[in-house]
Amino acid sequence: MSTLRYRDAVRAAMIEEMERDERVFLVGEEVGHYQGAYKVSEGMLERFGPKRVIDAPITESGFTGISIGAAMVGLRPIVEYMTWNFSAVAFDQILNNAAKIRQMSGGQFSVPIVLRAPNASARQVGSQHSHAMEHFYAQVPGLKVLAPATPADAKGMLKSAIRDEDPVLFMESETLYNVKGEVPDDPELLVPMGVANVAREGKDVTIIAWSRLTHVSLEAAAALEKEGISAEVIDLRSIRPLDEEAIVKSVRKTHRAVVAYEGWPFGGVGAEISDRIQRLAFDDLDAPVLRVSTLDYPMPYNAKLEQHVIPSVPRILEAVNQVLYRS
Amino acid sequence: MSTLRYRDAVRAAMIEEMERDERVFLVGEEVGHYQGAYKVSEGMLERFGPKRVIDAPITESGFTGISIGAAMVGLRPIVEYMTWNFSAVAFDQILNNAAKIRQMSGGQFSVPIVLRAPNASARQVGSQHSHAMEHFYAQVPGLKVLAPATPADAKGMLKSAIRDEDPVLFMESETLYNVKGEVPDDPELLVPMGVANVAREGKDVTIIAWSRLTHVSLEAAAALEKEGISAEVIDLRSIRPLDEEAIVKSVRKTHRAVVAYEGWPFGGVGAEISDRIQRLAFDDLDAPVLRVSTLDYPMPYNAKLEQHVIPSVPRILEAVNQVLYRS
Amino acid sequence: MTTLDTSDELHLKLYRQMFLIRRFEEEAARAYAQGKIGGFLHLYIGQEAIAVGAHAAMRQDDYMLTTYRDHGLALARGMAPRAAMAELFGKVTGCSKGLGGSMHFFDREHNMLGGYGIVGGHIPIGVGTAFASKYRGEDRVSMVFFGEGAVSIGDFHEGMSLASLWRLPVVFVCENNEYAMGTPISRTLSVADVSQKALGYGMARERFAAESVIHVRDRLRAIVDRVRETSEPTLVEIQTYRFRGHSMSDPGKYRTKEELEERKRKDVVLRARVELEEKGQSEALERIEKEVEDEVTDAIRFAEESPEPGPEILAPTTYTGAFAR
Amino acid sequence: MTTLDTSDELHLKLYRQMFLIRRFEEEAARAYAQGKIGGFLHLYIGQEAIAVGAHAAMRQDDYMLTTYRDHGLALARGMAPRAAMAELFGKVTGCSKGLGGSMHFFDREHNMLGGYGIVGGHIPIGVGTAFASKYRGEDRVSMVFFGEGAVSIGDFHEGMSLASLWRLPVVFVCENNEYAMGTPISRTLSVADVSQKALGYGMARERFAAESVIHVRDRLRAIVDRVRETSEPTLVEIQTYRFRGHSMSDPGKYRTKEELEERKRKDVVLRARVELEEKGQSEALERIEKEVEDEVTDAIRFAEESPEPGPEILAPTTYTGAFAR
Ligand SMILES: Cc1ncc(C[n+]2csc(CCOP(=O)(O)OP(=O)(O)O)c2C)c(N)n1
Ligand SMILES: Cc1ncc(C[n+]2csc(CCOP(=O)(O)OP(=O)(O)O)c2C)c(N)n1
Ligand SMILES: [Mg+2]
Ligand SMILES: [Mg+2]
Repeated sequence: MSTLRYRDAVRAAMIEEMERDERVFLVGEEVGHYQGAYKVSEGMLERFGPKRVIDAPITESGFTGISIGAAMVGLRPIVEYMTWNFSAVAFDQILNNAAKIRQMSGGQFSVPIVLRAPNASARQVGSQHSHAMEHFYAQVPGLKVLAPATPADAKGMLKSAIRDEDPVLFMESETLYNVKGEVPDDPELLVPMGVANVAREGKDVTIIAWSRLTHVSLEAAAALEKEGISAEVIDLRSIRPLDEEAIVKSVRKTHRAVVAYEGWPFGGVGAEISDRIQRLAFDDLDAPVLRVSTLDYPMPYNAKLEQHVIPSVPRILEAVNQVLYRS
Repeated sequence: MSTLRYRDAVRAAMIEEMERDERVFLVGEEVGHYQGAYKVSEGMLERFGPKRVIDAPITESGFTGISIGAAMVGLRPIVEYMTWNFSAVAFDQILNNAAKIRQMSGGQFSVPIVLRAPNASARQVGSQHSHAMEHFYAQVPGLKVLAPATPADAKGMLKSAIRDEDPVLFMESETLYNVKGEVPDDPELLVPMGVANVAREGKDVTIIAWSRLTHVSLEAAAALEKEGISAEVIDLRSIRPLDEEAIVKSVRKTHRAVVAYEGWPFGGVGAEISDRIQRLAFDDLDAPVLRVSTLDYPMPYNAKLEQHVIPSVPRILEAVNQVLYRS
Repeated sequence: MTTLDTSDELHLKLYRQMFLIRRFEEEAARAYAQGKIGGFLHLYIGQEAIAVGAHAAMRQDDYMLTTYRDHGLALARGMAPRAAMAELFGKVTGCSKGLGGSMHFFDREHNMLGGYGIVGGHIPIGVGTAFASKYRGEDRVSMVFFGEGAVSIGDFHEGMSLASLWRLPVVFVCENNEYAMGTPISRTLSVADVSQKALGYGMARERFAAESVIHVRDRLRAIVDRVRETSEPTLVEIQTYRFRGHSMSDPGKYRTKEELEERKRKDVVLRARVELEEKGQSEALERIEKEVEDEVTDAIRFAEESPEPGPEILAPTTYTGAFAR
Repeated sequence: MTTLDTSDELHLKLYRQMFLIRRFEEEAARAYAQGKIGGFLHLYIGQEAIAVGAHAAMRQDDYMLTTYRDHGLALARGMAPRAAMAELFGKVTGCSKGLGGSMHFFDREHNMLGGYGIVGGHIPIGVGTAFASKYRGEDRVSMVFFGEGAVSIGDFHEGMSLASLWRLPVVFVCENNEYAMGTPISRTLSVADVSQKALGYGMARERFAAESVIHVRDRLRAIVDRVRETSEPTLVEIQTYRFRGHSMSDPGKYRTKEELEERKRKDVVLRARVELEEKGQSEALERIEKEVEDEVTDAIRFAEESPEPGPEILAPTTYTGAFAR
């Protein structure tokens, strides 16, 4: 075990996999000489050279497509977007090529590619730079979407992603990069996809979250404890595949569920979880499933409005109180 | 009243609005000389000339952006994509500019633009040409999304869309273009957004649908009637804004709901509706809300597999039987 | 520099490939009219010299990929007509197991890396295969085909930009057939010379008409050799013409009968035949044509008799391994 | 052809605008360090001659828009420093009501059509404003600014393609400051001359260094006049340099101290001052500088004292009319 920051855990996963497998390379804007816009790839250019740590011009669609093509013929690219927001200009490549090539070729070609970047809000970066993009991509069969909350999961799941035969979208968070945690050193220790983690056990209510909101939900659970309410926090880690068993199991126990995440309220991953709970645990539910999401507006720049708009501890508490019919 | 095909109703709306308002123009691939890839704009070039009916090269992102810019300074563009699939290359323009400019300019600039095209499956056009794109766009605050099922609604809602001050995404269907219906002639008769239509009244179960699936759901309702089951069919028509009152009202009556639509099962509009029902009509529900969606695969070319994958009458019946605890 | 084979034997071989594409597609069109093929069907008829000439200029281990108008390249590359026709019929014996259809022919064995439906979207993919060759230190060349309608879209530009900047061994072949659907090039582009697009990238460029399959082979071979040697990309514009509509649903009203007739007089398949006849190869031609007829008839029969894919094929082609929704 | 004003009076006016931008941003940087401004802050310091010279070359009813590096253009266009600073402070009195922040300055009154955060995404928007002018038969010109890092992205290409094809009155101004974040132009582009990008569209092009604000004004005025007259677009590359990091979080390690020092010796603001001093304008300069200092101090005070927007602002800025979720 070592204590690593989230940022370093991501880097460790990339370095280990690049040491292990010549076919793995990293491409993105500023990943090399600049050491990464958020220093995730610090030192990697020096370690692996410019053949395997590649600075790309601002051409997200281009270098995503190039990486898909390279993956079709046997390489294993890791694509870093400066943030997930910029994947919007590569949306077609992800939707129509990364996700589809395997099926439309009748299974002849797979696309073992990892797309990774920080996601969602990052303190006042405003309207065009604060998107929670998992809500678009998780819809698409052919893609897998991960959003780990801790350094250990970041490392273990990124390693799984790099070794996977299919396209994996890996969602980090600028606000998590400095979070520290214990991380196993064993380079063969992978964290599987599709398995949620019970981040805190509880019996009165289930709070389902991922990425940064896992931490916010744990804070909320701590506050609830003081009020005598025992909240179970499920950290999904993996969004597609989704561990519905873990969710249902918890809701069967608590009979109440709140889903907390960044992203707009219309549709998306939150609605999917809510739908699965009502469908798979209908008779176990004592209250409707509630969602605590980003409010239904583009992200405002003003700091207080941003805090108002993104999900927070008080809003989670409010939802929990509602599903518990306290008020 | 005139009897019009859906295709002609869409055209009638455009012609009337272009006659009425000099600022309205139509741009897209093959909309002019070719008379529209699906003949929706037939005759319009001859009527309005090349200044207002503009053939564009294959540059969806470019002409979407241009139309957004033109809308900011006072024009009212109608953008036709050959199909909604191709909007994927313009995704960033729609997400980051069309939807955001009003808010990020503090309300100084609006973007009165209509984006329209056929959407979803269209008989064996395969993996990259069969997307139901409303599931991506309806998530985004700043956008409105309409998907009328009948010629009358197509005309009346497109007119509302063209007169609206905000970006409206208008989803047609190649499989509906030949559908005939009575359409009011009055050029001032607009169908408002955000108001669902009870396409068929019933009392045992509510089927919620839009676009082509409204017709499939009505077929299913007719079949159910023969089995003594009275199904209410709600044709949403408008996806964002969503008429949740109409949905809740119906479910309060029937206590059971099935949502039927094209689109993948993970998230999307279907999950949103299911979530709203469980949240707003929790105590009225006698069974979980079920969804009949496209199966979770890229669209296969083979005709039978395509039929297997898209929602159909038998699959709706199955879901209805399930929520009625029959079988 | 390789010396080029200009024997009648080779010419007959190339003629055979062109004739196969021609006859394959004519029969596909008929089957489409009979409702045996669905969706879109974009015919390559008129442009055969390009795919066949290009294949002859390439090595079998080189990577090639193209648009939805992909039957020609697939057959030129060596795809069995059976697998091609079965794909059109949506059968499990098709090259893409009936899941892809006309627009998505793939053939891993023959390094045909696919037909793609989004205009321009496959261009970076093609550049990516060249990236992989360079990464591995192989001397493969990649060739990516697209229409003149594709050069204004973003992905063309990004693919060209990155191929130039990173010096990747890729040949960009623009098949300029004068129309993008119903739109003539004058309403698509601000320049008449498509190859001019190379200038902004400092990329080498070439431009010629697909007068004959040998000519295409010769011109492309020189280019491919240079690209292989220098690992510098090239943009090639090849002027051609399609005899059919954009797809089966297009009556092609945007061009005159006269224009079409004039172009048909320059038909590359016909011209190759005439030339070979003049060289005394009538007998060989007849034998070849008979063979091809049989092959196409067999392909149709095979496609008709083949089983359809069942639903069980969907999950394992969507993801590689086990995967819970 | 207009005869150009070259009076000291004009030069002083332009110097004032440049000096205002410079001092405004220096104070913004300080406020950022104090935590009064959040998010990204991309400074224009070093490039002032371009926005100011460009504004002087344009009419007030012309449309102008730019990237996230937008304070310079906004102030040159005539935005009140108060509204600009208040926006940075996230206050409701800001130009975008505190919702946009540094990257999204908009000013309808002054035809500043915005600062945009997605590289290249605003280029078609700018072309669209030119489309509207032509559609209405007005003789406005549009000018859209972007960095040299933006010319490889798809939207640049699509904007250029359509502007050429449709002959729209737009001037594309590439502010080549040699770096895209930490990436020098040599790792971004396969050509050293950015204006070469015009060749593939058959578009007119120009290229010059932003030596002085008057020089920029002169060169751009000639171009703008031509564009206004002919309704043909032009690509202009203007060589410049930024003195600060890409944004506040960038220490700028990718360039040497020497390089930076050398460039600072050519500082356009300083040079304008020296020139005006030599012409005997010391007194006027002092008066102007004092005025500007007061204006910036006032802007800071105004920003600090202004109220923040409340949640009630969110719904009506998201949609124009009433709207149910
Ligand atoms: C992004 C995108 N927009 C529109 C289409 C619809 N479309 C398919 S082919 C085509 C014309 C392409 O013309 P060209 O590139 O010249 O190739 P050709 O068909 O002539 O071979 C169009 C508009 C598409 N497939 N993708
Ligand atoms: C599509 C997209 N990709 C990446 C970014 C992140 N980014 C913002 S500015 C920038 C560098 C731009 O450089 P340049 O175009 O030269 O303009 P400059 O900042 O030098 O003015 C990058 C990579 C972005 N905003 N949008
Ligand atoms: Mg063409
Ligand atoms: Mg720059």
